[in-house]
Amino acid sequence: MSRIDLVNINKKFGSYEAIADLSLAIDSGEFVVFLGPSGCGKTTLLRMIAGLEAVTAGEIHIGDRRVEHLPPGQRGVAMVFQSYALYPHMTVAQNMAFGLRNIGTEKSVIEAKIAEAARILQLETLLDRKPGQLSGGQRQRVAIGRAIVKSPEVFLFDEPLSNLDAMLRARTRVEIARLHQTLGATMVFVTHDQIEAMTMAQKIVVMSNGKIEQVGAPLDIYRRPATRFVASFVGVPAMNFLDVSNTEAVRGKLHVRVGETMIPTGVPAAGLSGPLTLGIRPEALRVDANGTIAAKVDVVERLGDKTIIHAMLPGGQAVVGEDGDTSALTFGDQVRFSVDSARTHVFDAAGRGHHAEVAP
Amino acid sequence: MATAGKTVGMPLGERLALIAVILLAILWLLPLVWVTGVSLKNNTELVVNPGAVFSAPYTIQNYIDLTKTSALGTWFRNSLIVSLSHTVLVLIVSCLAGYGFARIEFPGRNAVFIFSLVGLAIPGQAIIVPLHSFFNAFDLHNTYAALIIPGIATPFGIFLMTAYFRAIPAEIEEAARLDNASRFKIFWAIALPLAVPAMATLGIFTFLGTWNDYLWPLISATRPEMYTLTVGLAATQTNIDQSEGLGYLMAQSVFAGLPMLILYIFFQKYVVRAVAGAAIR
Amino acid sequence: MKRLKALSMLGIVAALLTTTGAQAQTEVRFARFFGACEADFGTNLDPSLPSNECGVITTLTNIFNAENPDIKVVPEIVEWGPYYEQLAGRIATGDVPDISVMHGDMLINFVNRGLIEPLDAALGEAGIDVDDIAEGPRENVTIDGQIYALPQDFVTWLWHTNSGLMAEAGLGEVNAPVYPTSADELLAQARQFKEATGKPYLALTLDPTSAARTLYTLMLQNGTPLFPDSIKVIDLHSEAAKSAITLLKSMIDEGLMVIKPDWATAFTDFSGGASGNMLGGTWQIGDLVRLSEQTGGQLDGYVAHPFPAVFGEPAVWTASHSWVMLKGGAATPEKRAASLKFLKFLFDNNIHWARTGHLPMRTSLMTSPEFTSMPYRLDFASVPSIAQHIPKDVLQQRIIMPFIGEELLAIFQGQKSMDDGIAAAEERVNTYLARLR
Amino acid sequence: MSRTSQPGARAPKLRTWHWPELLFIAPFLILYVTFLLFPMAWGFWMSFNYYDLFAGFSEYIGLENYQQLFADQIYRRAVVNTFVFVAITVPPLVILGLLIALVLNRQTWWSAVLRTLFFGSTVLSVTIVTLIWRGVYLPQKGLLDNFLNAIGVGGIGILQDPNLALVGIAVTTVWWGIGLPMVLFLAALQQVPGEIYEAAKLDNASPWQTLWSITIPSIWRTVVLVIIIQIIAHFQVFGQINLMTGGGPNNSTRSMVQFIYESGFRQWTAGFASAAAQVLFVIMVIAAGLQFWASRRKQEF
Repeated sequence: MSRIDLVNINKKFGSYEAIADLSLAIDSGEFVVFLGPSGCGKTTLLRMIAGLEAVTAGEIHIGDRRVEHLPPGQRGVAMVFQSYALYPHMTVAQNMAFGLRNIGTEKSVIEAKIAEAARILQLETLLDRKPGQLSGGQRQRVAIGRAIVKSPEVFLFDEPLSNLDAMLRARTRVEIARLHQTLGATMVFVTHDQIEAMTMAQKIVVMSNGKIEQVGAPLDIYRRPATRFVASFVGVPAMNFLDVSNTEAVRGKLHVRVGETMIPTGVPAAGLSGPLTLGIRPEALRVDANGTIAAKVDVVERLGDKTIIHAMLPGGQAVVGEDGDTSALTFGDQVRFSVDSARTHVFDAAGRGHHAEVAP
Repeated sequence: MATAGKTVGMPLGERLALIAVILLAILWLLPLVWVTGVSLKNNTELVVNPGAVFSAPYTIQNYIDLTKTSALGTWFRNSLIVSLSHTVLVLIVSCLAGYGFARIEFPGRNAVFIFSLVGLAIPGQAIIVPLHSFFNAFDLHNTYAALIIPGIATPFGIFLMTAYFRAIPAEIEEAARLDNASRFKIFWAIALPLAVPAMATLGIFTFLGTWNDYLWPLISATRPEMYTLTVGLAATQTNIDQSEGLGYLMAQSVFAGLPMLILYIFFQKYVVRAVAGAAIR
Repeated sequence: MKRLKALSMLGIVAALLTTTGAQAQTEVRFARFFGACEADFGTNLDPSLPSNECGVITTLTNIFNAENPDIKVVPEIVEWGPYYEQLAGRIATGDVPDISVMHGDMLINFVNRGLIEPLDAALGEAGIDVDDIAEGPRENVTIDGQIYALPQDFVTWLWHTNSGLMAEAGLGEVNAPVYPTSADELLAQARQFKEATGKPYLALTLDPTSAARTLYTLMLQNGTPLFPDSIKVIDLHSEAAKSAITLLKSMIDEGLMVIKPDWATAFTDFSGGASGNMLGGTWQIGDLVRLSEQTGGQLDGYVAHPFPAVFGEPAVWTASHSWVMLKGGAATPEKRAASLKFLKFLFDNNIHWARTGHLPMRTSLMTSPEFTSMPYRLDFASVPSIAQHIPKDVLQQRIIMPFIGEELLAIFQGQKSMDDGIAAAEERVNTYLARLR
Repeated sequence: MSRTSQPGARAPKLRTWHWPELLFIAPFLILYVTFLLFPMAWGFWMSFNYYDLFAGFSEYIGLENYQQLFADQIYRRAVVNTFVFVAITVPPLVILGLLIALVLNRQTWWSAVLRTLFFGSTVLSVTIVTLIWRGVYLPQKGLLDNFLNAIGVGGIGILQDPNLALVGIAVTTVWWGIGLPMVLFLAALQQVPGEIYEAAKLDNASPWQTLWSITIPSIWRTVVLVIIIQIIAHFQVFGQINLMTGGGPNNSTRSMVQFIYESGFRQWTAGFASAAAQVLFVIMVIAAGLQFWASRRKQEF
């Protein structure tokens, strides 16, 4: 269990700058998720922590040690790869023992550790199998087991769930979260899936183009996205962005004109000017016969507990809203939406977010 | 398998092709049968009567004679030593270098790699004269070393192994690095076991090539006790024009060919897979 | 498990690598061709049993080893095809045998490179009477006044004759055939034979060397040299050469002479009575004797006779086998003594070599009853006086004779005109000899 | 942020490689330079010398070896023979190999047996193969002449006939070498996805059309590969020729490598042989370039 500090990290591949001057602190025992689209630099960052990639400039500290010059094996980290990277020619037990044997761990200790990991991960019956004889979920657990036996200071996960089917993914999320509670270790988890990030992380680091967009607790990220990028990346279906043609302040709050409609928001009006964009998550845009926004139904997605409505504004802009589970809307219907102004967002010209909700 | 096991209701063209192949197979088999027949005939009878092989009496005298002359056994042993050692060394050198080219990011790697592949264009036959002088200078002819060493550094082997090591997912190796494995440990414990199919291909090609090599042992091994099987058998062939001991010669060829055939029949699954492996990449 | 297997494999290889025999006796390494025939003669000690080169030399070696328990002559047998390449290779690599067989015609190539020890002193040491060696073979191994080899025999070109068939055609009696003494007589007798039997008179084998020896013999009889001006330039444009080629070609065209595709066929056909005579060498006599006895009758009255003088004075192509001691061989006094003892033994037992068909090189043996009583040889006593070697200082005779022969065969078979063939042969030989230093 | 970077004090870098790791490629490079490149260079130098292999005598003579070489009728004939040999050996190897592979590409016991048979001859060494086939071709006594006599054609002595000898050696070579192309084709055929054939069937393609417009194009890259491998291999033909005919009759079978061997090791003119070897090298470089080009353009086939 150690904290991790990244100081002014820079990474260039040739002339291409993958990560530019990034600093980040991760507390001991924290579960941190690097979230971002592919190519945003999150995996590169993780690999630099692991020592699989050299930093071009900057420092990496794990615990009290400065490690950016140390080879991977000496950094006290364990990593679970996207493809699991199990040694195909070794049995499950051998896979887990390999790292320990390499540092000269005593045989009895190795066996004890494997037994313990196998118990935690329910791998007892599989220890003599080779990876080729295992299912995807089992391989995934072996990969985690291989990390556990080393009792590392830091666990690194590189999109470890992306090769699992939806059901298994959901279950493994829970298992990893539980594991974190059991072990209490520092864990860094890379993913492009915001659900994974939201469900597991204590702290999410949203990245884009080699830069950190926002660091924060999951709900904070969701409710108060620092930038338009974060807002668009987090949340499914994605936030609606509507161009604002005009604004006025009403009792200190901003009202914005979208098309022909004036929409009240909960965002404080002070200091906001220039071209703005209104952000409304679908769950804040509810079907309501008395609603202010008129639209025409395009596609109806029935999820059982609720209904997602894809609709078209008179100006031709698509929006996504929600209706109750028994919605009767179908294609071509006229519909009206009401906006929950307490959950609106406004983004200024620089993409910075301003929120109706205040920080807790 | 597109046409798995459907012989019934086969179209005419396919049927003709099948018949052609069966005829070819008979043509392929005939020389072997005939040679076996000749090896079972009395030598004098063969000189006098051209068609002797088609009628009794048959005898195994030639094979008995064969066991009395020990040279064939020596040549066989030499071939085995040379082919096995050469193959093992080719595998060691090619695997090491192939791994090096695939995974170690030293500066100038690509240039050195291309430099190494230039040798693909040098036919072994084109350098026998200087190679002979070279081994001469070190007094190495008529030694196993001379028979084994040339061709250990084979650009083909480097090409094959490098390609194969490159195809092994980098993540597996990275996992090993995180597991505190040294570079050599990674090579030995991780990469090498995973490269066994490519090693089989290279090994079988190399073994067959060395076993069948004729020109180099012909000029390097000049003492009968250093002959390999190919050279030894070649030496005895000069008698065939006199057809003196034709049956004996053929018994020799049967005797010398049999071990490889048996070995092949036992391991053919691997041999064929290995050879095919070279083509698919 | 796997590692264990690999280890035991290595162990086997190591064991194989280190097996060597114990060496108590003085070993004489004896490089030779003549073939291997341990199967038939591996333990034979009776010199009268074998009838071919391989059998005789194997038996002689056995006897010597039996008589001299302190010496072990180890034959290192190479087939004649690659023999010289390999011998040269062995010298180059310093792996020099103690005694080696060498065709007399190859000697110059080794002597020029300083690879052979002169033997004058050694022969005296061994107690070999040099004066008993016939002049031709001795002269052939004498270079710059020094003897470089101990000759073993006369090898000559001759006719194998089916005297039974010849008698049928009115050409002499069984075992006493009549041979032509001129080209005209040759044609006349050949036609007579063909008329009477319907078979060709003469058989030649499709073997370049055979063709070249035949032409060379005819040119010798005519007295026209193959190397008129220089040992580096052949001349086949001489009248003698052309008329000899014309004679042979006309016999072929007329069906009086046939070309057999290989020696196997030639042997089979001749022993089956397919032709009156077959062109061949002394080394085949033993085998033909055996064949004629085994086949029972078809080869009725087999005899061998020196190449008839159909083109002038009697003369015949000749070569000799000889024994040499290469520089670097027999390096210790013991080895040298043992080697010389073996040479002396071969000299003393020269008569047994004659069983193969070759003529002994010891003048004293030519008239001995042991030799003259050997069957099937007609008029062999004349050979030493008519035998002629190719000039001994012509380099690489074993390379150039096939060049000539290949072109001759192309002419005989109608693949080339005579002029083209002659020109090609001259160019090939002369450019090759010119290339040599 | 608990720490800040100190620009002055640069920590050691994470090394991606270490000097000792060059030991991986060192054995290869040393052996490669010593036993391949150096002899190649030495051979090149030798070709400008009169060089007597066994006396060790050497003298610089400039381009004389090359002049003699190009003027040498036998050498020119050897070059022609080699090209002819390649031209009559490679097509049957490729066509028969493909035919056999197409027919035997099925999982039945008999096709397994036949595959074994066709590849079996390939594992025999050249001396055994030539021993067998010299026996087959023996005039009168051989299998071939026995057969020809039986059907009343009469023996032909194929290796003794300058017009047929090279064909005879080519037949032997095809018998010996068919295994490799067959296996390569089989491997390629098994890579062709079965759905393509099912699609072709749905499109009502005849077997013939399927062969020409589906199968052959699918394995075209392998076909090209096999052709080039075979060309390169057979340009270097030596063993069969040296053992079966020694270059005769009437120079009709002498190959380029046979010429190198003879002039270097039988006739003792190693410099001249080296010059001949350089020519072979040039041809091989062209062939190798062709292979490289073909493998680079794989997607077009």
